[in-house]
Amino acid sequence: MNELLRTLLFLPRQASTIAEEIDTLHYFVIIMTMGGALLVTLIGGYFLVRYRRTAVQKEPARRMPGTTPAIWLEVVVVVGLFGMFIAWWVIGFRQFMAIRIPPENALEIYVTGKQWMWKFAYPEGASSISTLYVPAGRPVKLVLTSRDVIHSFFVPDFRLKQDVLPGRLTTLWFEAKEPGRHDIFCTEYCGVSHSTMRGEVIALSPDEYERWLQGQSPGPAVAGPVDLRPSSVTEYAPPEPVSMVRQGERAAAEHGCLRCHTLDGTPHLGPTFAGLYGTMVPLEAGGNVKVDEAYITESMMDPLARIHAGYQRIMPSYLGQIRPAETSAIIELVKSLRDVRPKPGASEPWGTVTVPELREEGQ
Amino acid sequence: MSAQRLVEQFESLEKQDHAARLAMWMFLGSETLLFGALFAVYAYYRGMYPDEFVQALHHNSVALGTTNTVVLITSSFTVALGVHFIRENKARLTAGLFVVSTLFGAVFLVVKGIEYAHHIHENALPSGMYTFIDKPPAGVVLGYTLYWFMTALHGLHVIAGMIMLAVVAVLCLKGRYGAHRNVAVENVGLYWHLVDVVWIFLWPLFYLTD
Amino acid sequence: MISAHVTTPKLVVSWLALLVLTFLSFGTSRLGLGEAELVIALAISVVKTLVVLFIFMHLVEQRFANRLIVILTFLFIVLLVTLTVADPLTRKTFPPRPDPAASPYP
Amino acid sequence: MSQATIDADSKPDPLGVGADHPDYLRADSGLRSWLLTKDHKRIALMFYVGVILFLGLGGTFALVLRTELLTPEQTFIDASTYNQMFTLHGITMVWLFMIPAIPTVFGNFVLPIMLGAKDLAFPRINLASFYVYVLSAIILLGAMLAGGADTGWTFYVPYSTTSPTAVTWMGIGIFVNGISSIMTSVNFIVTTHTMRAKGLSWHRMPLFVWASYATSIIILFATPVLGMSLVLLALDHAFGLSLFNPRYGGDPVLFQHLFWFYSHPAVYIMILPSFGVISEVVCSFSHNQPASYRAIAYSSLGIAFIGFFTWGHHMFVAGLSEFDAGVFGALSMFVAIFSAIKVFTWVATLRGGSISFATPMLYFLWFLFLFVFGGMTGVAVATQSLDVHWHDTYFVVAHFHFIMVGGTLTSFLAAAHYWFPKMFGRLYDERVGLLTSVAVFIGFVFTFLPQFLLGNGGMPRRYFTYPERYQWLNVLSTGGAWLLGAGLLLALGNLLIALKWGKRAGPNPWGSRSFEWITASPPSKHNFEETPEIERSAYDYTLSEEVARERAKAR
Repeated sequence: MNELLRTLLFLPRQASTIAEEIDTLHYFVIIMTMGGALLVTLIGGYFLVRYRRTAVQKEPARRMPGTTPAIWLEVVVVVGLFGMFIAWWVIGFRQFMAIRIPPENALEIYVTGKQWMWKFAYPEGASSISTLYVPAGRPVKLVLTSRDVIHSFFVPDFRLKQDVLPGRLTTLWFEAKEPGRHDIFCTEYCGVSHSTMRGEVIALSPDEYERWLQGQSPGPAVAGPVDLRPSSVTEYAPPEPVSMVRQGERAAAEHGCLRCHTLDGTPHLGPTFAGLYGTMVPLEAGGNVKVDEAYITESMMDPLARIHAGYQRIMPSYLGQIRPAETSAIIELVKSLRDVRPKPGASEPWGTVTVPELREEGQ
Repeated sequence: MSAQRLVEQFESLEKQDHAARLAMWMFLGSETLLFGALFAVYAYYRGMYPDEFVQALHHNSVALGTTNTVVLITSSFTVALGVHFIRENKARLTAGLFVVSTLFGAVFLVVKGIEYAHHIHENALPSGMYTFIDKPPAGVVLGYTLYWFMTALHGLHVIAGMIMLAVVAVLCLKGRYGAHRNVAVENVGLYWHLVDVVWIFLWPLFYLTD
Repeated sequence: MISAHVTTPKLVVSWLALLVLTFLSFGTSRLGLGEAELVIALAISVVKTLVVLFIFMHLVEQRFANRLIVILTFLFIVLLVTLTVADPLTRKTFPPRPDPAASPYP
Repeated sequence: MSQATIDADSKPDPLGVGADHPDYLRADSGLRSWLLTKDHKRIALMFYVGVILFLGLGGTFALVLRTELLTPEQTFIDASTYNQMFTLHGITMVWLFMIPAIPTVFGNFVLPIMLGAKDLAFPRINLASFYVYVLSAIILLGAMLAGGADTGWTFYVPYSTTSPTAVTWMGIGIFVNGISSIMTSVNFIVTTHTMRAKGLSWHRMPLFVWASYATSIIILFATPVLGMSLVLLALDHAFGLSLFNPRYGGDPVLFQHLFWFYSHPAVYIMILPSFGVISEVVCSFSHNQPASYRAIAYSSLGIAFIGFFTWGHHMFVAGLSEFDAGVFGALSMFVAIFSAIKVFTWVATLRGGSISFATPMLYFLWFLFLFVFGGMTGVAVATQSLDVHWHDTYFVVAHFHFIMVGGTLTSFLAAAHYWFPKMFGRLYDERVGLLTSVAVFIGFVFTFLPQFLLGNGGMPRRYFTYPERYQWLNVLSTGGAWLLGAGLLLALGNLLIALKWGKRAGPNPWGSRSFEWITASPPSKHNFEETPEIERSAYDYTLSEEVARERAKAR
């Protein structure tokens, strides 16, 4: 029954734990809706035929001008309908709350939407673009924010959607039932390439997910479903880093630097790394400082000592958290970006979200 | 005279006057909702940033704001008196009172102008131009932008009301209105009272913030 | 149609009442009552508005239709403000959320 | 067929009931007599021309959109043109066609006549309303040529504040348009209050007047909020006012609150007048009084009132707090009840009637199906957990087109046919009318039924390209759209032909009891030769035609 209705109504697969429950309400509501509309139309049509003028003229007994239906009938119909609507609301609201409140033990993944791609940052420091890797059979909580305009994160197979707002964090949680691949659409109009802002959720078995996190599984062994996949930007886990710069990128991602600092010059919570090295930056306490190896190291170990003017005092200290090799790798990374031109406005922080849990996340 | 001013689609003068009055009230209701949207914006941001918002607005001069409140209330009073006297056919008195109200309106604008000049001097300006506090926390700039926008919009209404009052005062002197013909006078009065009512709410929201 | 007349003494009394209310409002704002202050100030504003509406604007002597417009205007503004402001005010409190990441505002 | 629709009792009287003056179309001549007229009937006709033009424009945009969606990738226009098209389609249809359509054309024309009045209360404001509408149309068209807009008709910030297109001018155009709507609605309310004929108490008024009255109340109180939010948007776009800018702690969701405070009641601005039309059509053609007059009249007011409390159901996944979402979800259910009461009353009105099956009645049948289905899916969409999946997908697109096109456009067509004899004194060809009505219905169903399925399948709206698995449904939808367009053109052609070659209609070709039919068709410049005296309700079908005419004395 479920499969039949699902196919008839053109609904996608039920890949999350809550999808089937929602679909049951969906079937009920749609059948009542369609049935109600047909019933009203049929009754109307029947009256149109029965009381048509030619028939009434032949058989005047049919004509009953000014008859009104019994009041009890009206009351029953109205109260009945109202009861039904309220029942929909009660069930719908309960399900809605279930969708909205993530379980305590959920795995947290940070999602950033920007024109026109999705970026995912995992707690262990890995990150990916357009493809979200999640373990199946475990609740996953997405913490979403946007760099520019409003986007909306929609996975039809999960029956879930959440708008992604600039300057705010919103959440969405789901539990994929089994390994598989599912479309991500952006459903809030966000500009010229809105319709290509697609991605993919790849649910892996817990073991595979662990292996992917450690970068040992470049191509996850998940068989795609038969339907055609969207032509999305898909980037699997990066291969083992070789150069210092690549090592720096990896370290920056692992330690959560990239959650506040960007590499491409886009404004974000912290100063972008692009074009930063070698410039003079203003300090909050007044004066300027040249961005060199010393200042970068100091900023990592004691960030609040001499903070870049205009940025919030939110960066945690990495003293003792980060290995010396990684420190120098990150400095190499910043150096390598000295010729990347920051985008206009990049010297200003963007948005006002502070991320209080950053301290724990950075470890 | 009264028969002439009945336009053809109405049955009686009474209905015609009622129509004009009702239309004015509806226009005022509509106008109030225009400000209502801004009050909603104010409430929303004040709910989000209770402290920063209030801190920013605390900078406004309570003395000047209160002066303006008294000025507007008094002008409203003189307008109400004017409307009262036109019903007793004292058109010259009404004209005089309306001129006085217009002058009160001008005083209000001058005080407002002094305040604005002060703000401009301090760079307490709306949105991106706000540099009164360095790196203002979230909500402060919003508060100031709203302050500027709402008071400026109210100021525009004051100017519109002053023009109407002045025109009606002149027409009163010319003997256009009297005991039997005063709906226009009354409607202009209603408009001025609306301007007053809006300020009655703006004043505690933007000045009495501790 | 006209049930109650607005007379000159009534206008003067209303004006004085408005001035008194203004200073009352000003006075309470100096007391430092915190949150309650806004509520008191707005309540006084509503009273002042009623005085202006009924006496200065002659609402006492007008038809029900005109009063209905005023009632609807107030109703819709109150509605717009409450239902809108309920959104940011309940974001953190309903349901109570232990974890800070779910709260949109720090 | 066409004979059967003319009521047997009425004897065609070419001049109408004792008309001694020429009708309004011939009363004056020359362009000036039209452009500067204060006659509500002529203003209505000028509006008629305007809204039909913009229906054509908006329809053309829609056909371009549908044609583009024939293939999953680019078909014949590029992405930015496509984005402009759907924005302009929305703006044109909502503000230049749907909101003014029934009130300014049919409301303007028949409302004063229904009340037995010579004109609206403020004829000059009425004329000014037309010119303000024209001005807004000019501004909007100018903005379309000078860069268009690619924000969607909802103008969500922050995208709209950064869009390089002419958003500022669009905002100003819509603001000006709002002034025009407010002028018309003030006129309607005041007219209803002060200009009813002697003996025409509130409960004797035709139901169309109640519907127009309720609509006017919504316009009066909701439009300023939209005006203000668009002013804020325009200032933001032009000068960086930044009231919604997250950089200063602003919240884009607030803009959505303000926008939907207007734009949700706006759907009732669009649908309530059509409820009025349908009520008139049903009673006139079934020769029956409404099963419950008060139910229909008061539910209009109820919808107008409750309609203000429900805007949040557009924002369930927009970052609204769960509390607010729950409140709005519950409140939304009430609106459906009032609409349901109306639908049941109409159907019950048919019972025991004597139904002549003319084109407006066929449109009523389509309306019944489309509106009930569209409305019920509205309740479905207001059910929160389901809305999470449907929000901003084609399901929503289909839902509101069922209401807006299936409800408003079909009743606009019903009204166009129903009042055609009154407006122009001629009868249209009934057979062609029925045929075009069927074409419109089939075209409509094929256009929008597949879109429900597309939405279920998860296809988001405003998508220029889409995954291939959605293609066959899109092709179906596009085919339906072309048929719908053809049907509309044929219906228009039928009416245009009847304008010149139609048979003369008597004052009351449908045998209706409503008061606009007691005067000549077309009415003279002053509507009635002398002010009517009304001694019965607008739906007294128990009286014979002669007695009914006697009890609504007019010349």
